[in-house]
Formats: sequence, C-alpha cells, structure tokens
Amino acid sequence: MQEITTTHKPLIVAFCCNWCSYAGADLAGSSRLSYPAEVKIIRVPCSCRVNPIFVLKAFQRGADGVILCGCHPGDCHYSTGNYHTRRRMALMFSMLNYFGIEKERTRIEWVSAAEGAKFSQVMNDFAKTINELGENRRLEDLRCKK
Amino acid sequence: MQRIGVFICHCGSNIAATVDVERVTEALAKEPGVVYAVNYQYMCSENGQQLIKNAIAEHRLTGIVVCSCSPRMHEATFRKTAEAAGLNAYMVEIANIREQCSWIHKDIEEATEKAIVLARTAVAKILLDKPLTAGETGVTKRALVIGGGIAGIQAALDIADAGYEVDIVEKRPTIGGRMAQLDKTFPTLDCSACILTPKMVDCAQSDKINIFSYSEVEEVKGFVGNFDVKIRKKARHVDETKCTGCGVCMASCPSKKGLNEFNMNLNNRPAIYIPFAQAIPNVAIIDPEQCLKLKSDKCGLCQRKCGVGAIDYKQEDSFVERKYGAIVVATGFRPIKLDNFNEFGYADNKDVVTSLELERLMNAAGPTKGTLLRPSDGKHPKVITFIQCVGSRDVSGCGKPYCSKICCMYTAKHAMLIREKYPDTEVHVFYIDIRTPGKNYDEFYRRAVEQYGVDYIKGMVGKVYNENGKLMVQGSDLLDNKQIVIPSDLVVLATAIEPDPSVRDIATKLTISIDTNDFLTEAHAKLRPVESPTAGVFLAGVCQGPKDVPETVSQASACASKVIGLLAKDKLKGNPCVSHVDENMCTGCSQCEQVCPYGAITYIDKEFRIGGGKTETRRVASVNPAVCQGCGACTVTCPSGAMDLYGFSSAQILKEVEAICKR
Amino acid sequence: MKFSYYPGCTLKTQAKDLDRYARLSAAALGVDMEEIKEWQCCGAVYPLAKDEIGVKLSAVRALDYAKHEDGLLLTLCSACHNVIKRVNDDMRNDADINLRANNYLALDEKYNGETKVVHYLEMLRDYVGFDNIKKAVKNPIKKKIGAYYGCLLLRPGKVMAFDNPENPTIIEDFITAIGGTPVKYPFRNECCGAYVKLVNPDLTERKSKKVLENAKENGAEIVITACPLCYYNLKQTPCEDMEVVYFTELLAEALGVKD
Amino acid sequence: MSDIFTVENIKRISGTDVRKCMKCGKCSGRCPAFDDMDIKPHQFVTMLGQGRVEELLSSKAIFNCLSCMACVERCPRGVAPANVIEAVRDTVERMQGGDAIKAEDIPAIVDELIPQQLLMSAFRKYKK
Repeated sequence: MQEITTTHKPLIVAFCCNWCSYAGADLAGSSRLSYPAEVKIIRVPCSCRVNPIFVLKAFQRGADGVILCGCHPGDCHYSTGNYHTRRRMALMFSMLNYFGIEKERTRIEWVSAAEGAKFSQVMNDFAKTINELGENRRLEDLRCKK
Repeated sequence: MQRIGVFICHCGSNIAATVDVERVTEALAKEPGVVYAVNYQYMCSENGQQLIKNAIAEHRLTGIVVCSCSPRMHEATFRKTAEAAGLNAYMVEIANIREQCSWIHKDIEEATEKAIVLARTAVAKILLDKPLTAGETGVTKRALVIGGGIAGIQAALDIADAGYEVDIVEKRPTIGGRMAQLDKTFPTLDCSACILTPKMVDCAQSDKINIFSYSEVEEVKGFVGNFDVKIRKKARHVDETKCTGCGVCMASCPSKKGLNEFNMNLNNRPAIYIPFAQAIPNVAIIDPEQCLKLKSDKCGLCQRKCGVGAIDYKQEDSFVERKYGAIVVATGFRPIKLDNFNEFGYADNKDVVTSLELERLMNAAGPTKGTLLRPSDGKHPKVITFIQCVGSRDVSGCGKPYCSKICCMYTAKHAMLIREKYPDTEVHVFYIDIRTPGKNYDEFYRRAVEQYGVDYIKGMVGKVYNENGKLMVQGSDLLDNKQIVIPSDLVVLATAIEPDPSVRDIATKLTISIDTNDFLTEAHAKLRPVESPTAGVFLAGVCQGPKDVPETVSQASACASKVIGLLAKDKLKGNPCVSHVDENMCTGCSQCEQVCPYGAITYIDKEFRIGGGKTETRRVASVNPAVCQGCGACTVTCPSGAMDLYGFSSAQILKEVEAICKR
Repeated sequence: MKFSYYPGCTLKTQAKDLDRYARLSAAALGVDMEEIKEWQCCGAVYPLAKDEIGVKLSAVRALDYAKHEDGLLLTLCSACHNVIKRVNDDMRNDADINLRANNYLALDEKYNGETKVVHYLEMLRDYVGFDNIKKAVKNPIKKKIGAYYGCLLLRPGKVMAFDNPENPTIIEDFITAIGGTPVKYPFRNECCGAYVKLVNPDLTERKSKKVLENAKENGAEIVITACPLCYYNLKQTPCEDMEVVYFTELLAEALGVKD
Repeated sequence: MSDIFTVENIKRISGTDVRKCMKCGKCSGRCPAFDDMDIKPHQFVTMLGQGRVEELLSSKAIFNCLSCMACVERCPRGVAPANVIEAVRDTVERMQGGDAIKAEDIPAIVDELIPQQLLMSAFRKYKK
C-alpha cells in the first residue's frame, strides 16, 4: 500500500435528514462517540431534498467524499422520501463512477435517531475509506480556487 | 444588505474546553456580512438571550447565527429570542458546534478549525435566508368519521363529548359494524350487543352526532382544518324522517329470498328489511335486487301497508356537501374469501363455517335463535373441530402474510362457550401457535383448556372431506408425530381478516397511503400510530392493522383526542418551510404532484403576460402551504428547477456546500 | 384447429385406447392432431432436483418442435402433460435450467418456453368448448360418473394452472357435456399410489382402494381418468360394480365414433 | 456423510429454503403416504435445517413418497417438502449401491398390463 500523504486533509460532506440521521449524529455527540473532524454535516429536512447538483457541487469544490444519511427505508418521516433518494442516488453514484469518481467516494446509509453508535461507526469507516483513496481531483474546478 | 450577528456559546465548558471560542469569534467577525461576533458562557440563559436581544437592537442585525448545541435542542428558543427583539423568527441559523464538534473531538486545534467552518457554513446559509411567516388557516369545528363500527362509534362519541359536531358516514344501512354481529366478547364473555348497542343509541341521541347511514364518501377536497366532503346518500327507498321502524312492511313483503347479510347469509330476509332489531337508525331499507316493485313494477304491498307513508319507490341517490376540520378513517375489515382454501371443504360442505358465521349461529338474535345447530340438517353438532390460521401467515400467495391477531382468542372463546352450553360436545382445536398476549388473555385461553377441557392439537389440517355424513378432519398432531382424522359434525375455520375493500377508494380520496396488505399506513409506526401521513386525517380500528375490540376502542379514543386537539384550535399555524413554485419556470409536467406524499400540489390554469399586451394561459403547479410538510421531494424531482423549499432553498444548500469545501 | 400432439410411450402400448379414442373424437370435433415426429419419452416423472437437466431435454425437444409448428403442444397422458408443462415453466422462469438446456441442445434458436402446452381436456374446454361438445353428442352417457383427477393434472397448481387444485371442475363439466351426471367425491384429487406400486404395492393398493370406495360411496358407477398409471392402479384394485375407463373412451362413445 | 457438503448439496438441489418453514405441520397433515413414512414430511424439512442428513439418508420414507405434490400445494410458506425428500433420495441413489430396485428384479414384478409409464417412473425414482 502506498503511503498516504499527510499534507492532504480530506473533505467529507455529509447530508443528514433532520428526523433520523441528524438526530443520530446528535446522539453520537451526546454519547461522545468520536468520528473524524473532516466530516461536516449539512442538515436537510429529508434525504430526498438532496439534489444531485449538491453532490456535484461538492466534488466540483474539491470534496473527497459525499455521504447521504436518511431514515431507514419504511421509516421515512415523510413516508416515501428515502425511497426516492435510494433510487435517485443509485443512478447518480453509478454515473459519478463512470466519470471516474470511485464508487467508494459516495455512499448512502440509513441511520435512525437511535443509532448514534452506527452514525459514528459509519463516519469512521467512510473517512477511513476516503483517506485510503487519497485526494480526489477528478471533478474539481480549479477556477473556483483563486 | 444583510447585517449578521454571530453568537458563540461556551456551554459552560462543554464547548469552550475543546473549542477555542475566542479564535472562533475573531475568525467569524471577519466574515463578509458579519457585523458583530461575541462569545458568552450560556447563550440559552436569560442573560445570554438578553445579550442577543441587545445586540440585535444595537447593531441593527438582520439575522443571527448562534454557534451552540444542536438546533434540535435550542433552535426554537433562539427563534423566540429573535422574535422578541423584533426580528423574523426564521432569520436564525444554528451552527452545531457541540454535538458535532466539541463533544466528539479532543484536539483543540482540530475542533476549533471545524467550529469555524461550521459557523461560516451557517453564515453562508443565513445570508440567503428570507423572513418567513407561517400561514394561518381557520378550523371548521366539525369532524367526519368514515365507518360506523365500534371504532367509528367510539371516536364519534368521544369527539361529541368534547362538544364538537361529528358526522358518521356508514355504507351499510345501520351502524354497529362487525361488533354488532358478534355473540360474546373476550376475555370477559359479556354479550357484544349488550355493550355495543347502548353506544349506538348514544350516537343516535347525541345532538352533536349526525349519522349518514347507507352513505358513502363521494369526494374529498381541501386540507387539514378545511376539508370539503361530498357524501352520497344512497337511495334506501324509505323516507328516513317518516319511518318509525315498526316492521309492518317486513311482514307484508312477499319477496323473502334476499340473503341476510347481517347473519352472514345463513338465512333469508324480505326485500324490505331492518338489518337487525337494534339497528341505528331503526329505519327500513329496500333491496332493489329483490323488490318486486322495483324490479318489475308489480306488488307495492309495503307502500300500502305503511302507516306513515314512508315508502318511496322513486327515491334516488342524493348528495350532501359539508365542511370538516378533521377526518377519522375507521373502515374496518371483512373475513377473506376462501376460494384458495378448498382443502378445508368450505365450498362443498354447509357444515364447514367461518368463525364469523359461527358467531351468528351462536347469537340469540341469529338464524338459530342462539341454539347451536349445524346449517346442513339443523341438528346439534356433537363433535366440533376448529382450524386456526386459515389464510393467515400464508406467504404462498393464497392467503395473507400477517397474523390476523384476533383468531386465537375468539377460537378459545367459541370453544369455551360451546363446552359451557353443551358439555356433551367434543371440541378440538388445531393450532400452529397460540398467540394470546394481552391482559387476562393467556389466562383466558388456559381456562378453555384446563377448565373446559377443550382439546388443543398442535398441528395443521391438510384436508376436510365428507364421508358418510361426517366431516373428516385430517391433520397432523405434531407433538404425537401422527396423522389423525377427527370425524366431526361441524368445522369452524378461523378465517384471516383483511381490510374492508372500500379502504382503497377512501385512501385515494384522502391521499393517505396504504401498505402491501391494504392496511392504512400511520404517520409513524411507533410515535404517531393514529395519525395518517396526511395532516388532519386519523386512523382507527382494523383499517390500520389487525386488532381486537379493546385495542380498537383505545385507538379510537386516541384518535378522538387528536381530533379534539385539532378542533380546539381556532387557527392552525403552518410550517413556513414549505415548497413554492416559480410559475415562470414551471412547465406543468405533473412530476412534483406524483412524488408529493401529501397531495399538496395541484395544477391551476393561470394567465401570464407574454409581452405586446398579450396573455397566454398555462398550466402551472400550485402548492397548498397548509398541506405541504416541507420534505422537498418535489424540489429535486422538478425537471425545470421551478420548485424550491423555503428555509432550505437550493441556493442555500449550495452555499453551505461551498462553505464546507473552502480549504 | 391444429395441434402438435405428443402421445408418449404408454399410449403406444398399454394405453392404446386412451390414444385411439382421443384421435377418433378429435376428428369428429374437427380438431387436427398432428403427431410430432421423432418424439422421445418424456421421462414419466418430473425430476424435482434442481441439478437434473438431462432428463428434461426430451421435453424441451418436443416443445421446440411445437414452437416451430403452431406453438401449441397437445398432451393426453397426465404424466407427459405434467412433465412437459413443468419443464416448459422451467424454461420460462428458471434461468439456470434454461441456460443449461439450451447450451446442451444447441438449437438453431434458443427455446425460452414459447410453446403453450395444452392438455386434451383443456383443448376440449378452451378451444372446442363444452357447449359445442354437448351439441355434437349423439349418445349421451346417462350414467353417474366420478371424475378422477389424481395429482399430475393439478399439482403444483401454480405451474399447472389447469384448474383449482383443491376443487377442480373441468372433468365434471366434461361429464355434463357428454350427458352424464358428475359425481363429486372428496378423493378425486388424491394420489392413487403411483409408482410406489413397484416397491410398496400395499401402499398403492390402499390408496387406490380408498379412491374407488370414496367414489362409490358418493354414488359413482364409473370412474374416468386421463392417466394410464392411475388407470392401471385403479384397475388392479378390486372394487365391485365399479368401472374404470379412460375419459376419451366415453367421449368417443358419446360422439358416436367408438368402433 | 453428515458433512456440511452433503447438507448444503441437498439444500441446493431441493431448491427449497427450509428456513421459511413455520412448523405448522400442514404437509404431514395432508400426506397420503404418512403412515408408510418413518420420517414424516415436516421432519424432513426440520431435520435438513438441523443438518441431520445421516438419519435422512437412511430413511425408508424416501422410497414411499408418492411425489403427489400435496404437501407442496398446501404449504402456506412456499416450502416444498417433496423436493427435500427427492433431493435426499437422489443423494442416496447417486451413491454406489443406493438403487432401490435393480433391472434384474423387474421381470419378477411386472405383469402383462403394467404401463410403461410405471416402469419409467419407478426407474427414475428408484435408480440412479
């Protein structure tokens, strides 16, 4: 395995739905279950609010990984939102893979409000994967980096 | 130009121990748009809130970012603070630097860096925030209950008791539902009619309750607090206001071939009939399929005999339109059809009956006047075999995959009642598992075994066939590892129950969701079990899932309390973070309408100016903010980008992404 | 109306009557039964093991033959019908069996279950129509007749899709059409004891006896069947005043074409 | 022979998921050959799930199953006990000396009327 360059600090954007995953993240926090600081959370009402453009934007601005978290299928606060997410993102992620963004850089996870431990474990695992993959430059728009 | 204030909370040492709050304050003060940044020990405290209020006034802030605990904790607090200081409550953003930062990181450098990024992200978002006002709508102080079984009756009585008007719409000619057909109720064995009919009478006598019997919901429009419902009153050919329920017409009717639905078609009734003695309303109805007058214009006897002139052969369906603030769905169940279970011989043998048929056969008001006689020859059955799980827990496609829940208990009840009344009768029960959780339930079942000597056989029946007038029940006795044949006189099938098929139509009209078994879906399986996902629509009884009478009554009362809570409000304040449409971009493609789980989106034809003094009419989406719950499904589905969400706009989220990705 | 016809081994030897009367009746009803060329034994029993491919191939050959004719394969013997219908279902729904059978046979064009397998009784019901048979009847069979379905025509119900597997009516309707009185008896879809005859004849005899006794108790004078093995097992069972005949024989008699 | 390979192989060739069984016993309640089976249809499913193939392989029931499909037809869980029985029988017969009948025994058993179908079936069921 190649040695990972320590100079690169990865950037991970996590979209969390307000009702399950964001609450799961809160539980991880109040249980003091750590996960790497490179994970930054954006709160959305439902995972289905995540437009593929948001994911593209993240990679355009140099994100190394994007993860979506929602309620477990069948438990969506809005009944069916995460089903849309699941289908939509399966397509989106396979398209990104085609563009050269390794499929490991995108992930979708179902985390309930009670799964603080799972949230932390998922984030640790994802950050580890991203760290191993190293820097992602494939979609980065350098014009944005003045 | 926005003037943003940033307030960084120490949360005692919860934040300040890991995050260098001074550095965060310094960094944020330099952010474009930020005119003021300060840190304080407890922002949520009285003093902290006062600090915010003062800063808003002093620095003429247009928005505030509070870097503190999770917004799930204190967002509401700081919104109130902002509002008290004259700011719009929605010009508040929270950067969660406790749960997402100080509590999970140990390294001060790392945590401080992250806190700054999170605060900047919140600033990026608030710069695009707009003042939002939650819309208000009035509430019609009347509830509609669809279905007049025990669930509907209980919900209606409770709502009426709180002083609100309730209408019950029942598709059958009388209220009472399935419970009215039962003989006794477990686990106390009190007579079903004795406990139900007083409630039915209460409904009839309450000046708050209005019963639309033999009626169906035709159309539902509107939203929580303001439903417009059209009700079809089917023609019963009898004037309800005149009929006294004397029954003279029934005695005079020459057509007696109609199947008595109330008695599960086990006997016949005249073409003009009152379903049962305690029917509410106690008004006759004519079955147009059987009535000689309606079929061939012969007869007319009942009209001549009726002392009050209530018979009206020319009556037609009529419609009533009313407004409601809340709707309770209580459409109930029916036993499944047994076409896929011919191994039990139901189709070919009159003495193979369903449990609901047995209820009628044992009921004092039933076809046998309460004496248990078998349908084929009217003799007392000496050996009775019960078969449980007929069609339940069946994933082969023939039956239902779920447990019907009530069968174990009612079978124990039947077995016990039979042994009590006819001690010389032999009773066998084939079971797969006995499921009797509930207060006094398992004790009840054990009583059937221990006190009444009912023979429970662990195993399933493979075939029931007639041999020399005996019903041969061939099944396995798994504990004995034998195949046994029990020559029986009567076989009772604990038939699975399914939601009444009318529920599909009702669900479509109310835009509430239905699961793969046609049960209505609740808003949250654990925490909102009586609410549908559609605001203002509530669920009671078996339409939501299999349940027995006590559970149904509890759920109905829970429903009523939810309805009362809603009707008690004069105004409903909505969530302002709802979808809105840019009509100039909308192409009217309908995709948003299809993904909306609440039916909040409709289409309107609207005139647009297209220059040169001309206008054109286009079909565009229109969001009802009172119905929209703000999930955002439509915003992503919209192919033209016309849909957006207040409070979580696409532009805001993109700015947040940018802020996070800024290295 | 033309059908590719798969007679099967037994119909060429011990069950010649079943075949002969079927052909005579079909001719009388205007149905063209064209025997497929070079058919091979169907294997008599459908192999339940998922890894048995070889014994399914002859059925696939027959099916493929019919596909290139009118796409309808007519069967008469219950066993052949069962095997061919189930193999056809495999070719439609079991990707593994489909792949292996096609690889083995290397046909010009892959066979994917296109042929429709029709039993002679289904042909009478769905293509000729029992009403038309009723009209063509010259000598109504005025007897009380018990239909014996056995297992092979009915089960597994989802694959065979022949009739309601627990409460079939097709043979009863056939009996009514030829002027008889159908006698419904509970054991009409019970097993006769089948091939176990060779290793445990006692079991087979008990099963066949039960069927005949049950038919008799319910008032049947004749029991009719479509299966040579059922026919043999029932015939071997002593039961007074009970005739066992192939259904085609009664049909030919009713149509006045029995020689 | 009770190795995991045999268990898995029987499961595989039976094409049946024995875990779906809810132990209702309807298969055995319906089996026409029940009295002639030393191991009952429902036991085949349970015992295969438990990996008790040695007992199954020495069972006499595998030769008395009529393949009438009554158990398969009625199973409420979509399990096929008959397929399990056949998979066990095939496993036995595929072993050397596992045949239940031999060609040389046939002349003694047959009569003039015996249909080819019976001989064919019996060969398929009782011989490798």
